[in-house]
Amino acid sequence: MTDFIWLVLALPAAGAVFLHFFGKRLGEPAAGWVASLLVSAAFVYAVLAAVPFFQGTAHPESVVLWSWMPAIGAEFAIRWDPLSSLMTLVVTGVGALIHFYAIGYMHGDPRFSRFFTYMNLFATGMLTLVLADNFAMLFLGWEAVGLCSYLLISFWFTKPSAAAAGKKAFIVNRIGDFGFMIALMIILTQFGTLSFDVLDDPHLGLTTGLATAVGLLMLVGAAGKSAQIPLYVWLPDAMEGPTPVSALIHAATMVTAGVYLVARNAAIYEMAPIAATTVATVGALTALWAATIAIAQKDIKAVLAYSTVSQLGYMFIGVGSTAYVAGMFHFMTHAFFKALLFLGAGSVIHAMSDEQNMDKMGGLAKHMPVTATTMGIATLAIAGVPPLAGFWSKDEILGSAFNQGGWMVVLWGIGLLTAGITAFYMTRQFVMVFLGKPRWDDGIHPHESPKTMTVPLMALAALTVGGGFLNTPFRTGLERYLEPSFETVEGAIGMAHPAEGSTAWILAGVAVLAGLLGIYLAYRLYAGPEERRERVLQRFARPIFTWENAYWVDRFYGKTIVLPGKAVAGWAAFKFDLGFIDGIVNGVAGVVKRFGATVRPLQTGFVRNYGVMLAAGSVGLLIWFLSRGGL
Amino acid sequence: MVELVLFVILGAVAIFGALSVVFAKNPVYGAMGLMMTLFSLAVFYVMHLAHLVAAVQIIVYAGAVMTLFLFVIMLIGVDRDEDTSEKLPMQRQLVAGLGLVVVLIAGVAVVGGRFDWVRPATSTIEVNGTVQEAGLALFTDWILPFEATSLLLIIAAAGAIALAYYGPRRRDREDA
Amino acid sequence: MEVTAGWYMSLAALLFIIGAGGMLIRRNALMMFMSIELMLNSVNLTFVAAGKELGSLDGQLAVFFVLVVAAAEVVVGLAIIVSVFQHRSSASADELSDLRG
Amino acid sequence: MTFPILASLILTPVAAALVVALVPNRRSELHLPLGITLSMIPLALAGWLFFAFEKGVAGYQYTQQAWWYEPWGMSWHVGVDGISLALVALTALLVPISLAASTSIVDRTKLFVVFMLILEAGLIGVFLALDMILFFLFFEVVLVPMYFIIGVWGGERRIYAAYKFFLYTALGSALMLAGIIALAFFHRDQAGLLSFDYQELLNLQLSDNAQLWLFGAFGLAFAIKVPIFPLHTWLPDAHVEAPTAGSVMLAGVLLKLGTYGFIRFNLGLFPQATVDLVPVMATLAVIGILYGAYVAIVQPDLKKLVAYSSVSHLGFIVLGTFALTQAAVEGAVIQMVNHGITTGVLFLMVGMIYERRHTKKIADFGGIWQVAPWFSGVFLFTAFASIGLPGLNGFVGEFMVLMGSYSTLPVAAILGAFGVVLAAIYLLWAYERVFTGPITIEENREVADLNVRELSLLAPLVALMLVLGLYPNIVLDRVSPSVEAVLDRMEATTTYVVPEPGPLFDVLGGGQGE
Repeated sequence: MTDFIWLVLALPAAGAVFLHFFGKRLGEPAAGWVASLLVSAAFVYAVLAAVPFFQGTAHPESVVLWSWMPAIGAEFAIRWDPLSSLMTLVVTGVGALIHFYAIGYMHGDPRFSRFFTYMNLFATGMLTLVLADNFAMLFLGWEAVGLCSYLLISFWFTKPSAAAAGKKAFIVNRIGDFGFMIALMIILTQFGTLSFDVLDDPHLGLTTGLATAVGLLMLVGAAGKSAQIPLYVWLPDAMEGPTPVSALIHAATMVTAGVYLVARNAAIYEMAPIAATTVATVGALTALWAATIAIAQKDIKAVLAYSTVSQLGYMFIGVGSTAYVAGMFHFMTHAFFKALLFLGAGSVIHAMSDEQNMDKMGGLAKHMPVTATTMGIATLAIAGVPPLAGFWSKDEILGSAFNQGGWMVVLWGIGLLTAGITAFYMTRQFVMVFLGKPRWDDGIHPHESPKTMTVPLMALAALTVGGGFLNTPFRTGLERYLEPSFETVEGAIGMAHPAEGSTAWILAGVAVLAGLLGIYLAYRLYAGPEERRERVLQRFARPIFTWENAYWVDRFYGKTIVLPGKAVAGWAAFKFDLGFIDGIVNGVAGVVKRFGATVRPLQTGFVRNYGVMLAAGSVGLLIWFLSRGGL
Repeated sequence: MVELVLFVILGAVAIFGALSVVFAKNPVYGAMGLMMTLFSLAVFYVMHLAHLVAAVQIIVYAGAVMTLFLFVIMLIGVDRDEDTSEKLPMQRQLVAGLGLVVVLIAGVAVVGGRFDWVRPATSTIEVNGTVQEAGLALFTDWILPFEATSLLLIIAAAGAIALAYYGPRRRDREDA
Repeated sequence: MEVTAGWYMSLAALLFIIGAGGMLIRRNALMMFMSIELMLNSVNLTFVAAGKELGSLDGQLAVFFVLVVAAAEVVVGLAIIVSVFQHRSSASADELSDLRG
Repeated sequence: MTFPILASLILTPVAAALVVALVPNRRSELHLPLGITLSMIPLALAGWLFFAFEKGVAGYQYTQQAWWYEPWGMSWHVGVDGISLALVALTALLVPISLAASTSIVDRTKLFVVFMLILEAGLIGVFLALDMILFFLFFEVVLVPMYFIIGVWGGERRIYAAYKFFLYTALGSALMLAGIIALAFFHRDQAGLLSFDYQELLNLQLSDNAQLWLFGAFGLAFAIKVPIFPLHTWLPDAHVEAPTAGSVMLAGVLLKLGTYGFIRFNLGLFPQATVDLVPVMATLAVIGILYGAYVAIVQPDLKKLVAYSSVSHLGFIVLGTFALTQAAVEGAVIQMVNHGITTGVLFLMVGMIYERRHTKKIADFGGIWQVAPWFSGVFLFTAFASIGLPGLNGFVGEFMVLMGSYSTLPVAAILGAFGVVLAAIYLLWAYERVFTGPITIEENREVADLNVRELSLLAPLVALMLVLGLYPNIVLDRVSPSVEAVLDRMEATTTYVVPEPGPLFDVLGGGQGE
């Protein structure tokens, strides 16, 4: 099975190529079905290929396809190990569901087939990223998903805001890649190759200092892709894309690439505790920061966007506190419930004729029961209500962090606070959208979405309910599954594990309490009488205003980086380049010209004048020669 | 003694002719002066036993070339005095000055006596430029340059014809 | 008093200077041309005189070639003068100053 | 005697030019098709050469030598190695394409086609020449047709641009000629005979001081050609004014004369000076990368933007060249090819949109994607290749350069990597303003999409971008031994040591040429 693992990549790639050239001819539903089925086929193949890992009988394998850049040890090679297989399964599985959903969601769009071309291309890129056997190929996938993100965010390119958002996403990601590339430079120089073989024994080439540098630089890359402070600003804007895109790329898969990167490089982070702690700290700060912003958002997708940023922060806490399994676990469960939330939001937006403002919703539960139920499940899951998926994974991350002691306990505290806030804003969203009285604009008649959309919702809801049981303190399935991938790390220092015994119960209880408190407060506030809500909101008007505007970070970046940058570029281009440098060039030419103009009158045009000069010259030469001859 | 007398007389004639080229107001007089110089030189050539050269001098120069000159003078109708006043500033003074300087240098050199005009003759062979002698040399050692001159003359003739044929007038005609 | 080659050379030099002066002073292109002929002839004289002094026929042969070149030059030069005259109705070299800088 | 393939490569364009010249002007409609057809011959020859070229061999192949003027040691000496092979193939490919893109040239077509073909002969000659005088000859031959192509068929300020281009480059090459002659005289001092033969000159023992001066003489000529900051200002002017085909050839191949010259001559002939001047060159390269990219951001003119992006991309090549590691120099060579292809396409497309709208100002566009999806798609594809998206060709060169440079020039590599960020900014921002958003200017509604002719002449280049991005070994296999030879010579003649690759280097069999 492993020998043909490239099929997982090739199927969506073939789909992208095929749809690019023939998609339009295939017409509306067919193109979507082709794309969805190809991704599903990849999923099925991945499941079959992963069977040995389930059985715990297989070892990680590499399949070399062809040589790419031999001088830097880069080739097209696939690594098939539990970590990459887990990522592959989630990407193809959740991806396939979202593809199916999109058939319904994108119904009637003039560029229907093009949308699925990009989606398949994205699947290819994401799978390249997770299946890569060396950093160069990982970077290939890394950038390819960036490209698809660009294409899909600005899918409705006639909207200037969409085009700008796509560009912003790509450029901010590039800034992260800058750090990533430097990390790769260090690795290549120290090891002579970019193969993942370096991770078998990073001590061969790296000192602690270099490992810290590599770890921090990779964090820069990861922060770009996974929307962490300070590079998270692109993700909320990315909501300009169609909702399935937000679900697939900006919630379930691409944005978790940073988490995957840290997990993949666990061996290096083990060498550099400072870098690992920084990862966790950045994660914690981002989690809290974004969660507070999410409280005040009015746009249904904006809430989810900031929530994604916040949840990614959780994953960073996990992998940063060396609880890699917990991080990956949360990645997986988050893929389920966040994809579900986005798809549900998409279903709502669809039903509300593209209305995204939650102030104009309310009371939708009656009209779209499936959407409301599934989204309710997801809301509870993200709020950390047992026994849904979010509870298990979040609990594991917090438990592991707490268990590390020291600084990590502070991060645990932040995480706990964030958990409460998360429960609050998610409940707020649910209440504003589905409960209460309708506040719709005139002429809107909400309706339940078609089957292609609701079936994926139900499937994801099932995963959200059941996914958590893959790795409970009682039955650590995922941990054993991933073990081969983290063997070396485990052997060297040992990963963080959740606390055990009574501590574990207490921690879990506290976390659940925080979540329930958040739910209770939000419910009381938003489902309760309007006057009370107004009064409370009035009292907190100032922070809410701050949160609503996302702390004005975009404006801050604009004023401190973009504007001065453009001003300096303008100065360089028009004053310095055209004025100074070209001025020197033209100045030299001007001097020559002026000299020419000065001596120009010597050329009188009269032959006889020239003759006299010639004669004078001859006489001069004559005198010179004669005097040299001793006259 | 005969040679001295001839030299003085013919030299004076040659210089007179040359000066008339420079100063004659009427080009025809100038041409006549030049002809005088050419004749004197021809005689000098004979005195140097350069028979062929002397003959060619008379036939080609005095005969063909000067005729051509006179022809052109007639053609462009300059059988009248021309305006010889100088328009270019300092032109005459400069020329006179330069001439003087050269003469002065020559004088200094001669008077100073530190300058040999010619290296003492290394040979006492009497060169006799008869037609046979010259012809023999021309068609043996100098055959290549000689043939090259034929090419030169043909090209010159062709050029002259072309100039006459495609001259300005012809172009005017074509335009009209 | 023997007439040595130097005498002839001096004469030639004088003729050359006169020719050069004429070339620079005359405005009529035709007369300038004649001055050039004068200069050529003066050089011819030195050739012949030097040839005799060195006992070589080559001097005379050089004169021969100079004559041919002069003839060719006259043919083309006069054609040009005529052609210019037709165009400008003047044979003055000073009027041909189109290449003034 | 084997078939003189290299001489044919140089002479077939000349012969083609003659044939085109013989077609009378009243049949002017024939000139362009004839020129395109005939330029297929060198393309076929180059293609054959490319695949017949023996991989894994460092030295020159298909060499041919005949005395030209023996007493001065000048000869017709041509040969091809991996580095020149790549560039010859690029040249032969770009000429037919840029000719085919010149249908808008209706005035004096014959002359245009003839100049393009002579340009091709000169360019191929430059890359193949192994005799310094021959090299210089071709180096200068290239200037003349380019001067006229800009000056006759260019835009509004074409005369200014053509003069600037010609004088600037001629100034540099004059110094190079002095350097070449000096080399020949050094050879006479040391071996008793004048010689202009490159391979003979490689054996010279030059003092450090002499090397520095000669490096300067050659380097200035090449630096102007590249162009390296601050000698770059002729480039935007020349590009903006040149007709499309001129821009394509200028960016695609002419600029490579400089970088090729650096690798071939400066690294080869003056190794000590190269090692000594690495900090200077690397600094200039990095300034070029960042400055070019930075200035490109705010350019109001699409063509000028691409021109400044060339300054930036060429900076990578210079950086790679002077990083003096296997990966970096290989990267520099393949980046030459890649930049030729991507920038070629960008210029072609700018030319196409200019033909439609008669403007190149970014502000005059907007929303083109709606009316010309194919055009926008190909442009976006190329833009991403230029940005250095992995999987497309631009990435391979840049990535290898940056990765390879770090071990010798860490600071330069890190700063250079930031150029990658800037590249995304200037191209995507421009793309946003030109192709996306609503259509605000009515004329833009009329913009036609790519027609079959345009698509078919872009298609091979676009395909190459993908192929070279995914399987660059087509080129790298051939280039790698030659690069290794250059670096080996470097190590043999100086105290410089190419940094050891790390302990895991052989894990992938990453060693070269074995």
